[in-house]
Amino acid sequence: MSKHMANLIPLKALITHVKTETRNVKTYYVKLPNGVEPPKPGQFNMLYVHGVGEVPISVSDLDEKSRVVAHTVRFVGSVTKTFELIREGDVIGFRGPYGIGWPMDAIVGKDIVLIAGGIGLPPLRPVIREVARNRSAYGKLIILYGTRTVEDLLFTYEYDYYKSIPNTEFYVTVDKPSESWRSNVGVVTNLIKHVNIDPSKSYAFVCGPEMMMKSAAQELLEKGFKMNKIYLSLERRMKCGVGLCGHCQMGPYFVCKHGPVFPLWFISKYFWVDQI
Amino acid sequence: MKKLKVAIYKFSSCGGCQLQFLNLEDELLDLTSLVDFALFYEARRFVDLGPYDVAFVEGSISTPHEVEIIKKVREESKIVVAIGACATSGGIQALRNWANIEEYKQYVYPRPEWIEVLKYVEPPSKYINVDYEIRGCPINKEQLLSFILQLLKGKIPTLLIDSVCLECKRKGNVCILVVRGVPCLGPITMGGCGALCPSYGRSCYGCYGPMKDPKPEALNARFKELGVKLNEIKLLLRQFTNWSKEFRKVIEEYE
Amino acid sequence: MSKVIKVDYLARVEGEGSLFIELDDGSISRVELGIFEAPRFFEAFLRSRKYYEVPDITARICGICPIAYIMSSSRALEKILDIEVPEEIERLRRILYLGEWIKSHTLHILMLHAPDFLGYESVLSMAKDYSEIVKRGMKLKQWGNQVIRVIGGRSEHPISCRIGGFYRIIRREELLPLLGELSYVKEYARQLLEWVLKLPIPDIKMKAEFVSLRGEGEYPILKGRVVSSEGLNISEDEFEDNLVVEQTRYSTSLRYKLKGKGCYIVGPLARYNNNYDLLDPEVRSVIESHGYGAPLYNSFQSIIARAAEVYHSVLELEELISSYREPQQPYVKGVVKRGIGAAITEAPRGMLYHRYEINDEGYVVNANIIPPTSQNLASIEQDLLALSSKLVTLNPIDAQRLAEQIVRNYDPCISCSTHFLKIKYINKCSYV
Amino acid sequence: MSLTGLYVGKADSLRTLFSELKRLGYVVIGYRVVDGVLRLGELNSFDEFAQDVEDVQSPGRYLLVNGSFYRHGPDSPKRFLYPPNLTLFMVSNDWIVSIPEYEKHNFAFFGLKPCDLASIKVLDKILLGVDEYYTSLRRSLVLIVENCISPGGTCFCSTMNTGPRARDSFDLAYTKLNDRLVLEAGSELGLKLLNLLEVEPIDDATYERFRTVMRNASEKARSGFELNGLPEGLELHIESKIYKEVAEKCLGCANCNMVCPTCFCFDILDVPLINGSAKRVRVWDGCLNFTYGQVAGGHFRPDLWARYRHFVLHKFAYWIKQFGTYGCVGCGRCITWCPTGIDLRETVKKILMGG
Ligand SMILES: Cc1cc2nc3c(=O)[nH]c(=O)nc-3n(C[C@H](O)[C@H](O)[C@H](O)COP(=O)(O)OP(=O)(O)OC[C@H]3O[C@@H](n4cnc5c(N)ncnc54)[C@H](O)[C@@H]3O)c2cc1C
Ligand code: SF4
Ligand code: SF4
Ligand code: SF4
Repeated sequence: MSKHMANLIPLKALITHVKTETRNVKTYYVKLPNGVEPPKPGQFNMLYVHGVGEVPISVSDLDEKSRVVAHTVRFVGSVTKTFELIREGDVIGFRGPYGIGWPMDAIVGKDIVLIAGGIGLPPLRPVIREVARNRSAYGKLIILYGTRTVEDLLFTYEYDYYKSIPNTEFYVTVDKPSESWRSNVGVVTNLIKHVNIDPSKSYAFVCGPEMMMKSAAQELLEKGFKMNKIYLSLERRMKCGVGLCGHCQMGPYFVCKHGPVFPLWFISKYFWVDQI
Repeated sequence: MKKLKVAIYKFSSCGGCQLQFLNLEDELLDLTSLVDFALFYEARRFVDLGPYDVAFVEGSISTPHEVEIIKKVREESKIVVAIGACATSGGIQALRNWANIEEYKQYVYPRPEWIEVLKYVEPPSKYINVDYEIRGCPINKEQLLSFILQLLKGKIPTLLIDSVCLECKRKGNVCILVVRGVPCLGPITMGGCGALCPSYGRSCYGCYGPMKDPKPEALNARFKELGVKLNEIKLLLRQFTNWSKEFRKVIEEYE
Repeated sequence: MSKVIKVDYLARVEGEGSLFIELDDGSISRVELGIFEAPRFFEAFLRSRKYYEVPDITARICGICPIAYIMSSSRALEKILDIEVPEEIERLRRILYLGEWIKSHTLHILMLHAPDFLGYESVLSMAKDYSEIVKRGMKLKQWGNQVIRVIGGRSEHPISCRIGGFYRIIRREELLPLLGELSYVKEYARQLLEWVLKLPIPDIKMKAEFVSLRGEGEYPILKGRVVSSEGLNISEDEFEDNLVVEQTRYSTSLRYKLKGKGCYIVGPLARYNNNYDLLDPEVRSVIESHGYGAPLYNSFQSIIARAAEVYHSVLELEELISSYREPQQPYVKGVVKRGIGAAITEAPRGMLYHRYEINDEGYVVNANIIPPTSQNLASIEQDLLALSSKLVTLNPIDAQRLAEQIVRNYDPCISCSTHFLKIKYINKCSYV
Repeated sequence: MSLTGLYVGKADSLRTLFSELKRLGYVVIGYRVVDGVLRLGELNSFDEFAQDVEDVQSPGRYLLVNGSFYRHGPDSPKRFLYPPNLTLFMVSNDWIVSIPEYEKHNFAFFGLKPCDLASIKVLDKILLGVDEYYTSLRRSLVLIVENCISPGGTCFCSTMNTGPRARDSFDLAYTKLNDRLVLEAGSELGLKLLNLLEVEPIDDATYERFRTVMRNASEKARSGFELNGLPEGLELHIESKIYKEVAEKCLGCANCNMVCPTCFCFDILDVPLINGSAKRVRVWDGCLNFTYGQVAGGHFRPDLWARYRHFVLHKFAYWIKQFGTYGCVGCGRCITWCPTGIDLRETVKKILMGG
């Protein structure tokens, strides 16, 4: 069997655990099927629900030893809504890992600013984990995270841990605060201005809705970041994950195989163009 | 799996859409183990009172009495699915919306004064919030089955919303518009029928209603270039889904 | 003592109706067959449509027998346009129409009517005890639908028919696969007839005038003279002149009677009685071997006529399909000119009359449609009245069931009738 | 590449060729007249092969008349090699995945035009060795190509460098010169086939005629724009207002995508079945469809002009970067089969002129 056909056939994978995050987000812990290589931060897998459909979902955590990956899924559409019914012990279809992830080699010894909006945090979480694990290998870590409401904040139980990582700053903000909210208010990109970072020896990783990424990129450029130091994880419609179905094109790039993580300089010609 | 408790209602219509349930000859008996047809007057006397998981609603709303009932349907059903051209756009009987109803009553009935109807025939969505639409005059049973099976899987059911042309070409039909130069509504009509008409050598007459984001003005401009008279273009759009928002707009422009 | 049987939402008739029977001291004082069907004004909006649109539009009057509407309207208009369809097209129409008979009749027999005879609330519960016959009936119905689908594209509101014939030539190799299933379909049709002949049928004689087309050498569907058991014999063009139309206050639905005579019955039983000699001999021999024959005056026996017509249709289709020749042209063109044309064809539930007047540009200026159910309505109420003495002796549940069964004897296709109206809204299935 | 150079043979050599392919067990696919158009389909006998017809093509119109020379119809080899509907797999209710057994065919395309040959070359770059279905058919594919002596009203193969004469990748190519054929073989199999025919090396006079005919043909199949600098030119005018102008006429019906011999995008349909199993089906999709760029809670190209722009830029600019070739072969199908007759050639010209 040749590559492509083989790749559109899902492998069976076991759900080892399901964790509720928010009212419409859950994290699914999936045992990697035999022969599948462990994904790298920023990569994604295609998850198939029996008879329902298949969706691209980023890796939000990985335990190499037990070969369990985490996928944090927000229930938004026809396929993702059925994830609500998935329970521990269920079987799911699995293909992956796909795509090019975050440039972990490039950031060794550098300061890093992670900017996440909404469901954009899960793909960045493995980066945080890696930095924490090899803390001395990297410079300062700044995490900026924003969601629409307080209820949408993900992984709140980990925030103390993020803050406890040495040489790390963690800021959250929400667009529409609740009454008891005591932290930042407004869109996450507003925070960029205020962080203390030297663009010449730093990298910025951004993940979130396209509009948010556009303004994040704008802010970072204004702050003095060069385009080759800004990395974005793009999102498009995807049906195959291997650069064949065509849907994920952004200009000449197939987001699934040339990305989803792109350095800004690489896509800058198209990134700003309306409805490209 | 919990059985879906289903109610099937009929308003102003021909009954052809709900008949598609009974047309699922191969599947009907299996389906009854997944679906509980709690209210289905076309098929059974027994009625299991609501609330229902899903109400399939056929037909348009054309009398004051129907307005009452459709509101009740909404109240007692978790999901309301409009089936067919009548329930999604008013159907053929909405043609009376373009005329004087009093004159119509006199034409058809010896005692017109006994006739009590609303001024306009409307789809249920005019009065209540409708969750899903299955298009067609009538709907096709494959789509119906697929819809139900998707629901049973907990999925937000998806059906085709792009053009009939898409299905026409996939199927390998010859384009009637291009080859014969006669008007075809395929390019602005929602797929789902499997490009039935072009497969039988006739142009699409739009019984699935407007597709997502249709461009009727652009198509009409082409019809005019092909020599089709304005009145005939009007008649074309003014068929089974004449009261749909998108078609109505253009027809009104031509009035 | 006065009691009222109200059956709201008369189930298992296509379309929806309600029945209101008032019993006063042992006899029925009032019968109202009310129909929730909202008026749809077909005749009114047909005016100002082009003649070629009429078959597709009128098909939407009824989802159970659209082909009948297509055929009656096409034939009426073809008369105006001076179109004589060639033999091959006529045959193909007959094939299509017989497909509709099979589908409509099996639907009615098994899914709607038989549960009455055997005391089930629906086919869904009947299927538990009679799974074999139900399954076979479904196959039969499916085959009928398949006949329609092959020729018409879909089984409801087929899309291939047009004035003068069909939009494209239906090829022989498209039809022939239908014969592949024929051996079991024939078997099932015979079994269905035998099963129906063995049903417990209430033994009641009712006097009625049975009106139908009379076939010319073959069982009537697409044309024929209008005849009756009481000696009526007229052409379809004279039919309308022989009718009176009524709209009554209590039910406000249009109903038709024969001028100077009163109510009459159309439908399978009428066809059967008037054309018994034209049924396939094989069908007659099955009927006769069960001690039945013709005429049958008991409207409960309409189920027999239906089953007989199903078996007959299957047998005739075998012959028609195997001898099918493709026409030279898919359709015949006519001359558009001013004129009036009327036609009757035999819908599954009885004679369906259409009359149109068009102008020089081919726009419809007048239309009249008389569906079978409006013609039977008066007879249904009369039957109910006639059985009143029996109804009152029954317990409420059984009385309701019997009353419904009487209505269903006529297979009333309520959406068929462009003239049925709601009369009263009464609460759910209550027995007062 | 031509292995042989040009030879001359009799017109009825085609019949011999046809029988030989049949004898070798190939399913021979060529243009036949069906319902007033040329359709690609299996030819059971040589007489079914379209001979005395000509297709008159113009933007949005297609007409078949008597004549001696045809181009093509709505079908392209894509329909056979990359079918519009393909079940990828079935999965039972207890999660057993099965892949359908695809029928193995040995296809021989007979009388294919150079643009369609070129389209196979384009598909090769995308699918060969990647898509199993395509690859298995492609490996045994035989290509008999008819050069175009008279390109049609929507053809622009000269511009795209794909015709009107096929230069390589065929097994056998022939050109009709009145009652004779000019033939050349492009593969071992082509050589064998040529060997069966009565041919002789081309003489000077015939060669001159051949050259003139081909030169004239080539002149006819120009679009009015040049390939030189095309991708850069289009990207330079990525914000061109022409896209919006064209979108006024565009219906978003995706007929252009469907008839294009190289459009390869697909959608996947999930079909749950009553017995609890399910299948996944691959179907043709196209960038003009509304749903193409739709995502949960949003849309990347909600406006038609943006979808149309993607089509143009993909064909003439992105494709080069993705696959090292243009995505357009100049067959003109998208122009002919566009219900409103939008002319891709005009669009490109206008954009390049800075509109
Ligand atoms: C590289 C990548 C990583 C992602 N990571 C995550 C993640 O970690 N967590 C998470 O919750 N979501 C993630 N998404 C988004 C997620 O894939 C979509 O929310 C999901 O596909 C929506 O599918 P649906 O069927 O529920 O929605 P519908 O709107 O019903 O979509 C129907 C189909 O369209 C396609 N589609 C629709 N929206 C998208 C989309 N945004 N992206 C890709 N395909 C789409 C899918 O094939 C889907 O099945 C990611 C998307 C991409 C491209
Ligand atoms: S949509 Fe058409 S088929 Fe369905 S009920 Fe209405 S008229 Fe009948
Ligand atoms: S025949 Fe009609 S539906 Fe089919 S492609 Fe042509 S325009 Fe579209
Ligand atoms: S883009 Fe148009 S001209 Fe080019 S190959 Fe596709 S269909 Fe042919």
